[in-house]
Amino acid sequence: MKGRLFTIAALLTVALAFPALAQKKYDPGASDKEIKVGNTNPYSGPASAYGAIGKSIAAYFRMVNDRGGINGRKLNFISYDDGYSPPKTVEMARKLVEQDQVGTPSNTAIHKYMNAKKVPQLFVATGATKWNDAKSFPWTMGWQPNYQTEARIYARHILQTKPNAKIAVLYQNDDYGKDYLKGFEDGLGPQAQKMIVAKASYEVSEPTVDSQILQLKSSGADVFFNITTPKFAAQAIRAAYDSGWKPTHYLNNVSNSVGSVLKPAGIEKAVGIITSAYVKDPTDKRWANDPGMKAWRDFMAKYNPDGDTSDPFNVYGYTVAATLEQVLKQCGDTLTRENVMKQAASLKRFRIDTLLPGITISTGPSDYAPIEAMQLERFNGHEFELFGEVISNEQ
Amino acid sequence: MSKKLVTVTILLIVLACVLPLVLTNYRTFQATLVLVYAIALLGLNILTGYNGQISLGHGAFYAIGAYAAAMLMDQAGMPYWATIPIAGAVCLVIGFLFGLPALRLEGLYLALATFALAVSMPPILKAHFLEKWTGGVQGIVIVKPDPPAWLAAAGVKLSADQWLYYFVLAIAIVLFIAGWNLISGRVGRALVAIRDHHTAAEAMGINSAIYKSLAFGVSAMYTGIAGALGAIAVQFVAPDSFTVFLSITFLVGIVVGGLASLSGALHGALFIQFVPNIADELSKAAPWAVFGVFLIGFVYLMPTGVAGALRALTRRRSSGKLLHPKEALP
Amino acid sequence: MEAVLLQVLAGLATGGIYASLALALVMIYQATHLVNFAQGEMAMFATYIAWSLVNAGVGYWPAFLLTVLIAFVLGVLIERVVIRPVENAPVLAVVVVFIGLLVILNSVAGWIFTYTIKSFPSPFPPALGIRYMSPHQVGALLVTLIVLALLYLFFRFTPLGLAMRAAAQNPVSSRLVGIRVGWMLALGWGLAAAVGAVAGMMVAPIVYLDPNMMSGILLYAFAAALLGGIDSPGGAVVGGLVVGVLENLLGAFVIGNELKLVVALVLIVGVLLVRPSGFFGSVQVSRV
Amino acid sequence: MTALLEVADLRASYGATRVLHGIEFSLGERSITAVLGANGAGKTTTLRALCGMVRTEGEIRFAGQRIAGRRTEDIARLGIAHVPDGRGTFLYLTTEENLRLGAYARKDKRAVARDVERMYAYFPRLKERRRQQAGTLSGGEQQMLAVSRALMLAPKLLLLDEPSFGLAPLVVRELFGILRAINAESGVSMLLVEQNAAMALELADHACVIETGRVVIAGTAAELKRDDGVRRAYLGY
Repeated sequence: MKGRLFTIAALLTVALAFPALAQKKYDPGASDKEIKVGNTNPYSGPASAYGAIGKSIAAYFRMVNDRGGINGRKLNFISYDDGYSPPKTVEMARKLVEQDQVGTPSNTAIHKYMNAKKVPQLFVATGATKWNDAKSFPWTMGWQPNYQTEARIYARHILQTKPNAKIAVLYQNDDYGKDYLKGFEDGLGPQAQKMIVAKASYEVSEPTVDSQILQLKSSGADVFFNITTPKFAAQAIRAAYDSGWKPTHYLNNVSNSVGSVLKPAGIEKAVGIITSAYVKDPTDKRWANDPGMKAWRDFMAKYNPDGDTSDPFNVYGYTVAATLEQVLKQCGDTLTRENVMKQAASLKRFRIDTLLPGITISTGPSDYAPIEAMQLERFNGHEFELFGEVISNEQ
Repeated sequence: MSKKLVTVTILLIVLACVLPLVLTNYRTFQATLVLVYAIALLGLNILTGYNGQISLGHGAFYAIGAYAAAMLMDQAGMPYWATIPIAGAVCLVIGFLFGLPALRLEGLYLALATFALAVSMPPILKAHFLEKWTGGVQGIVIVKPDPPAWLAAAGVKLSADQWLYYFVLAIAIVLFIAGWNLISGRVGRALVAIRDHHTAAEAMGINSAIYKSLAFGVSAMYTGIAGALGAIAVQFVAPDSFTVFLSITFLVGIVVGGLASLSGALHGALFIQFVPNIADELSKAAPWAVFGVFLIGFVYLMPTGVAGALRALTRRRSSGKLLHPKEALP
Repeated sequence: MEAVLLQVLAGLATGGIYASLALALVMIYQATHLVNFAQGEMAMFATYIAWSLVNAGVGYWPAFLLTVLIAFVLGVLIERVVIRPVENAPVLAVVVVFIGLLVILNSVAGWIFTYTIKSFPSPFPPALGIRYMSPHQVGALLVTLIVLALLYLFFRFTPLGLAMRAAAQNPVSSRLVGIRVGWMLALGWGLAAAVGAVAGMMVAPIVYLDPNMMSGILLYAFAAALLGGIDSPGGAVVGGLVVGVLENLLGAFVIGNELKLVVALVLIVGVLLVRPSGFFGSVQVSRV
Repeated sequence: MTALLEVADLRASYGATRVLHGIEFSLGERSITAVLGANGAGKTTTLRALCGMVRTEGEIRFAGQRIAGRRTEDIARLGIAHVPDGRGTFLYLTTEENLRLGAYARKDKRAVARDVERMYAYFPRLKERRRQQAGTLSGGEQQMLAVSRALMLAPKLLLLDEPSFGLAPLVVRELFGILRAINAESGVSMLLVEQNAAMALELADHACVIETGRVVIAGTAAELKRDDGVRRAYLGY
């Protein structure tokens, strides 16, 4: 493969509202043996927390390079700050494609554009459902189970266990929150109107959600679906408990970390919370001696020492990067855009040890949702206990 | 306008015209954004620099312009060029109306009122009863305009980015000339008089209420046009593009560029477009920290903005003396 | 009816948060006649210092006092090192320096302490709680009121407090009576930073500590401070409580959560149109 | 006469514009010196230069110390009080707070309290207004407050910049009477810049005339009153 440069952009615009993509491009003009992977990520601004994902991906690729790269090629990871702002993301995406020659990243702002340009965008770091639409956007692929899928799993569980539930929903007023809400309402089906007795939204700029919790409580609901990011999730758990409201509490996967959500909220206040998972929680004692998480901890110590080992985003980034590594391995020496996309769409029961037992990554030409399985779990005051089957959702 | 200034301006315009021919499409796109920001900053400068009314809310007018263009294109199927004057007119009216009550507010309180406007914009754009038109939290994706057919017919081949750049450049030139006329004429003198000597201006028979509201309207119009152009360039509008940070960025732009200076708008636009990128290049760990250091550094070195520093430089060269603003007559 | 009472009390609790930061804003305004946009981030940073101390095994109250002291010194240093060189620059240039400070502090905090939320201890005994308010919410409100009282006494009855007010109002005359105006400004920054640190340590147990903890609150505090009258500490506290309660009631019973902030702000601006100097402010020319 | 203040070759400028071109005069302890001159001659600037409020060159000695180039607040602490042009009142503070501020640099609390009462004795109207915002006082009251505030410093030298400006003749007479009494009582020296030359010369024992930034005549008040030029230009007869 001498005399060829393969540039690949894995653009992981890591944000709930402005999700990320990975993509690649074949460039026959150059003569280097490296693979460029591009990414935009908020390192500044209100969503800087997601910066951890970009940093752990970069760290993972350093590790891959130390091991000799992929099929003899080094990974060159180029990551830009998009400040969580659509105009900046567009600009940085174009910079990656047109200036750094890595391909085009994408988020909502350039979703259409990217597909028009036929640049693969892999593993958008969000659960927004629109990233798994193989038909309309064949060059874009998400990664995690999408929000609607997850919400449907909860809805189904409620219908099974508590068909007469009166449900209250708290959601963040943006496309992440609305996506969950839609999946949840769809999952409840015709019952939704009747069962959901109260909905309250909040803006990320609000200091607390105490007022919303009181509103929901006074609706008399006995089930609470909590669609919030970590800080607000912790507030909501605490406020619900302190107000004496004891509903069956469903918490979205985004905020199911023991160390960075349940502990701050107060462990005793989180008992009984039901959520779903597909990656291992770095702060959950269950995985203290787990080999997969041990490998991750070693990785953190060596390649990402500044990273917070209680931050699930660091596991997330690690696992996404590992998925991309696998795709690139499968590509062998045919690093064209088409092949990268083809290989991304032919992952077969691929496993990474930071995923929960039983969860694998599979894709196909019409299946653009790599992880579609989750398992419900309930918090027992010490750790999450998985229960029921691994639920593989076919939409 | 001095002869030298005319020369410099013409040179700049020529340079601006040649630019996309030598730049990549991506750089051209960045240059387009610089022009867009320059128009927005010129608008804010008319209000804050020349008329002394502080606005922490111009991001809201930018948003209104952007959404006006996006909604007209997306839902009314209007061609992109036709949305520009409408976006401008809408902002002119809204700005003027906002300026009327704002007359009663001075300094900090005006800052609060405009700040409130900026803070209110994203929730309003997300509001469920407007979702049909605004697209709610998802926003609106719009298509980048292609160069018109008559250009191709005439044998001029331009990429979409180049065409958009020239389109924005033409509008920017028109708006800057109009702005220069406004500022250097009767209206401009009245605005400055109101800023510096409010009571005296009233005594001279300047109706400050009308002028101040007018300044608000014109200022909002400029920023709204910039918003419309920005939306077309970025091809996307969403509520979270227009947070209060955008307004603060504009304020930073006019201060760093130079208050009460036309060229300051351009300097400021270059700053807010490129300095964050430089900061990002320098540090992934804390890009904002680098940006903040740049910001403070600029203010230290050029307290009257880039335009002020350039003015002082040319003055020193011509007169051999540097006036200390501190020592001005009391 | 109980729902209304609950919302009012919850509003008082969040209003107390706004009030505490608004107090810091008023402090610095009294000393310098400027509104410091970096105030929230300074408070956030101080809270991280307290958090580090507590984590290092220092007891709560020693850590509290130490943090207030460190914040005071840092505030003085910031004035001397960062603000002093732009003393004579146009007002808006100084505002831009504040914005620079804001982004630096926010970014550096994220860099050092990461963006994961941290819980922060509350020093108040459970006995302080009343039926609808947690011990910490009650305690935080009390602390805010105590700080307010201390500030009132300081400004009203001590020569230093008087000199600080004078220096902000009329620096030229102040120099003529022998007041070291530069140090008064630095002192004002120090005090504001100390008040901010208290605010941060009272807020953090409620909203959790993260680098963006104060960015949302600053907005409310700004509105609260202006509503009460930017030069009136008492007004700032009342303003904060009014904003907190108003927002909750609007959100829960009138227009829903989506637009509650918008309507609250419109109401505040409306009030200011009728009473341009706020509820308790004295009428005077103000600079930003 | 022992010189309390000696000024030699004092120059000062605003930006590029030089206003003082080498002022020279001296002032004795317990004396009152009037400075006369037309508008723009440099009288106010001279006072400002003494207090370090403008950048200066030249020599200023006060009570034996060189004070040129020192900071205003340090000069004040040496015992020079200044009633500036425009009075410099803290408009949003109360009358009493203004007085207390005047004594800010003093440490002797009891003496300060005594001096507050002394000021109220000189100006009983201030006592009536002690809790009122100074901005609400009448022009005459504000001038009294300004003078009292300056005296609260317990200065060795009091600089007065047009204390009669904007006041009714009766009020001016009262004010000048009190100034004379204070001078006699506490021995504070005064440097008085005045448009109202007749009154100034009546109060002062010495005087000088400044024209375009230079002292053109100096002498005792009686000498200047007799000088034909001064009479024509400043006394109007």
